[in-house]
Amino acid sequence: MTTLAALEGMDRLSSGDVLVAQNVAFAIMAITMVAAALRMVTTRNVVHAALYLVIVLAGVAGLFILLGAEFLGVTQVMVYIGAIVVLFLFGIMLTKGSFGEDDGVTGERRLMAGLVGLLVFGVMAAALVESFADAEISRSGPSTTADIADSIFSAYIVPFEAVSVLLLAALIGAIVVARKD
Amino acid sequence: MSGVLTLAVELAWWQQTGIRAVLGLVAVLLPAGTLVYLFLFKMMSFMQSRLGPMEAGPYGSLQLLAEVGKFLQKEDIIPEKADRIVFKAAPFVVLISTFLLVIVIPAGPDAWFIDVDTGIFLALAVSSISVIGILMAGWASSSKYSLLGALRAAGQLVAYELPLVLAVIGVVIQAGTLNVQGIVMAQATGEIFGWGGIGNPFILTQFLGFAIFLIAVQAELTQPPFDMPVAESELVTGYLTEYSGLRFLLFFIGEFATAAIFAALASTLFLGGWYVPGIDPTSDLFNVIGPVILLSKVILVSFLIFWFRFTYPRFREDQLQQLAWKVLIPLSLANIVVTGVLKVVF
Amino acid sequence: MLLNQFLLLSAVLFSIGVYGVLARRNGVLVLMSIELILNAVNINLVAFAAFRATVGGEVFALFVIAVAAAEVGVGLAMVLLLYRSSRTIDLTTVDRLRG
Amino acid sequence: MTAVDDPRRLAYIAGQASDARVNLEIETEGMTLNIGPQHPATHGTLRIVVKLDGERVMRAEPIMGYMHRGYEKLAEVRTYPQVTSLVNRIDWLGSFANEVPFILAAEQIMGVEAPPRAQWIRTLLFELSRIANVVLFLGDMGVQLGAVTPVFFAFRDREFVLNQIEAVTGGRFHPNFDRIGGLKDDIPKGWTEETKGVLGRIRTFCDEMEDLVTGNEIFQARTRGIGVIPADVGLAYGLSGANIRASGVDWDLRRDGGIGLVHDKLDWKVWTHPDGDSFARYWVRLQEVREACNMVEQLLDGIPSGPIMAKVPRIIKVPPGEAYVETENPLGVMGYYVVSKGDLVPYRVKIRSASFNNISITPWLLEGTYVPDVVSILASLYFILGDIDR
Repeated sequence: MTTLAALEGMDRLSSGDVLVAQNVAFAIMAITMVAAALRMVTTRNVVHAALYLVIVLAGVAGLFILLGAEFLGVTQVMVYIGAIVVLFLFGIMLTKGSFGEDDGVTGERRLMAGLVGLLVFGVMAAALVESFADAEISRSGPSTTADIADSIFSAYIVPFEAVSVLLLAALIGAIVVARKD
Repeated sequence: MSGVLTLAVELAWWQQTGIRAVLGLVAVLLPAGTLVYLFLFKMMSFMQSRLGPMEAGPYGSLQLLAEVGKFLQKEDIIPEKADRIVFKAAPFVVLISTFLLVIVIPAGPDAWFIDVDTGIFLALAVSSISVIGILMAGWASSSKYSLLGALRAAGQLVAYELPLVLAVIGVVIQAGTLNVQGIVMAQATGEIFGWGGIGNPFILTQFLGFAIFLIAVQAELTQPPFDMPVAESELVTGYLTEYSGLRFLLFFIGEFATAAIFAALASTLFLGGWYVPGIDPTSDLFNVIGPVILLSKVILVSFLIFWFRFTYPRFREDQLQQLAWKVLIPLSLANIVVTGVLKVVF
Repeated sequence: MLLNQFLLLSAVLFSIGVYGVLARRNGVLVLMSIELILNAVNINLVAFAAFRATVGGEVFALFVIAVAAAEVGVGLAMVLLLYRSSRTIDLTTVDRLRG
Repeated sequence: MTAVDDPRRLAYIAGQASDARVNLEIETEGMTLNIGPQHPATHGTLRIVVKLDGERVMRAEPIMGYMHRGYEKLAEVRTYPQVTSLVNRIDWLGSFANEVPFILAAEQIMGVEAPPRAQWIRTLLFELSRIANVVLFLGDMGVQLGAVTPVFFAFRDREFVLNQIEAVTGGRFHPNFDRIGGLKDDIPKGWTEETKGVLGRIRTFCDEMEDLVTGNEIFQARTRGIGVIPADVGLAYGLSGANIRASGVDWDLRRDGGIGLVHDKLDWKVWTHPDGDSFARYWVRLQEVREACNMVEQLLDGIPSGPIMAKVPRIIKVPPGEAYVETENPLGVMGYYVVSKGDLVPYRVKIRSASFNNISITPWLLEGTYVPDVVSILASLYFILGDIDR
């Protein structure tokens, strides 16, 4: 049984109630994520930025579960929160001397960057609204871990192997780059 | 537990949620309290030829309440240069990890909080959230001992996450599922060379995995011999140094509740969880006695954990990393390969 | 649930990430903003996977997560190297190779 | 053991580290950690300023004197019998042993010698206080390395030794029992048998420590090859006691120095260890406790009868003169240089306490080690704060 099915089954909610619950959950997560993301790119404290990033990442994991991609949501928690953010925090704390506060954002850069950001968003939003006006997500059931495994090891076996090699290369690369001599 | 509830009476969604929340609290606090009293207070004292707490209640059994009362009364001191919000939030982040962990563990065929496809994977994933809390605590305290402790803790937890996960993979291969309930069932209905008398607890076939899992758990819990992050003779108490009162209590509960939950995970993965041989695993009886059986297995496993805790001196940081990378990870990889091959062959 | 809910949220996060990459000068903060962008992409992938009721999108999101892990590892190593050689991680100073 | 010798690098580290703001200190390049004055590992108020690179110690500097009580100066306004109650408190774990060298020095100036029975009982209590002192070390070393259990065993069994000392002297911690020319009292009846029982317990304790601590792989990994003191360096820094014997120097004042005590009449052995590391120091002390048990047994069997006080005037006036007497105390060599101008009070007392010298090797020893090793090395050097600061 998966989370969605469990929600429906054990709580005996009608499908309409589930939809409302899903939308409420989405709204809460979306607002939190956008607020945290904004704070992340504006805060001057690097550690705070990393912690805001945690909130965004947890929200993304929540969205994955909401979309029925349970395995992916758990992977998100494990890899992003358990490893990547820890790596960020580790790096920041080890070299706090210059990582402490970031006050080097000049007014001009911020203005330009803001304009670019708004432009990107505007173009994308227009395109999205145009293309997928009322498209509903009507998935019959959530994807299971077995489905994902099946497609990784059949249709996507080549990218999977490529990613394995990439990870190994990145491992060696990071060691070589960060070594002291 | 909702499975039981749906069998008995129809309850509204909010009623079920309320009951589940209360049961979750119980599931976290009861084993944690049991472990603290049984092992930290009594077993440790007996091993050190003293009596331990004797005043509060018969054999000091109410000492726990006294301790909680003491912590609640203490002043919640926040260092002047601390990052106040992060400092305050850190213990809760650790507790979130603990509470998320407990929900995947089943205590009977229908007694579960959530029964998800990715059960054990979810447990291992949320257990890594506590690292964030520890790093927050160490950084926000703005004390060098705290920071050193937090960095040590993070390095250690990340390093031992790997053998922990790899040790579980052997079990997952054998059971053929990530679902925790499925793993229990696989052990309950399994057979040893065609003989199904006691099922097939995976400790028999995955003994190496069990040993690696226990060692990794010891490290994840930052208990001796892996307690460098809180080493009192070196770093005072590491990331806990600046905490007092309620917030320290939260960390403390988090530590022992996590110990209990990891012990429960170990007994679920390797010792058959809520199942005992001799009773039909689908029988409703297990919904009642399952939690008791699980608790006694938890106590059995944590006896091992705490035995090591009270006996061994601690490693040094580099020795710990060597143990993880040069011994545990190769061993667990070999275990996975052998398990996989045997699974295909048989 | 509408597909556009997810796509628009993803667009917002993507744009915030773009702003972060452009406005920040601290190497670590730039890396974090890149993570934000990648996550926005992941939301897209998974939303489309749910929309089309296939798992292809999810598999690609998994690959993205793996690549992101590799990227952060190498990126942070480079930032540390930069810090060690020039005592700063201000990315605007990394133009000494020019001319 | 790598040292940072580039002065510019050192200066940079020091500059980074000396900045008080945490924000500037925590860099991979350098950070100052104040271990102490209030820290669980310093058993008192020692302060060690270590400059770190990551967890590696670049420089370590012990800062002493937080507990300085000025005993040398205070002794100048105390009569000779009163001084023993001061010096008792120098090494508070084996306090009777502190009194002995001072009394011996005073006796030497006066030309008095204690009767044989007094000398035997002195030696007996001297060795008992060694046991009481070093047993605690054997347990405490475990605590410093993270094993909590041994120290409880140590406290449990040390109690019996203290009981025996109390039975004779009336004081558990500060006996103040030694007198110029002999002892205050004789040993009580039945004490000999009781003490033999206690020795059995201490021997069992030593076996337990061998099982629980020295046999433990982690303990060995944490102590073998850590904090190695070569014999010549140790001698150059003036190390003494088990610390120097663990470096292979066969030097024990009980055998090589000895006036006033009767160690030369006993059958015993000086234990040494060739390695000079933390493990060797632990091991040598463990053997010394066992050897002390053997000595106490022989002493109990061989006490001669006779008076316990020589003939000395009731009001002690020490004639002009000076004397330096040192003995092999639990922590190492302890010496008193006493100058008398013929008064009721000493003109000048200089105390050479063992821990002061033992701890002065730390800057040399700690350089290039890791923070966890700092603790294990300090623990294995075994100092008592009172013995450093006096």
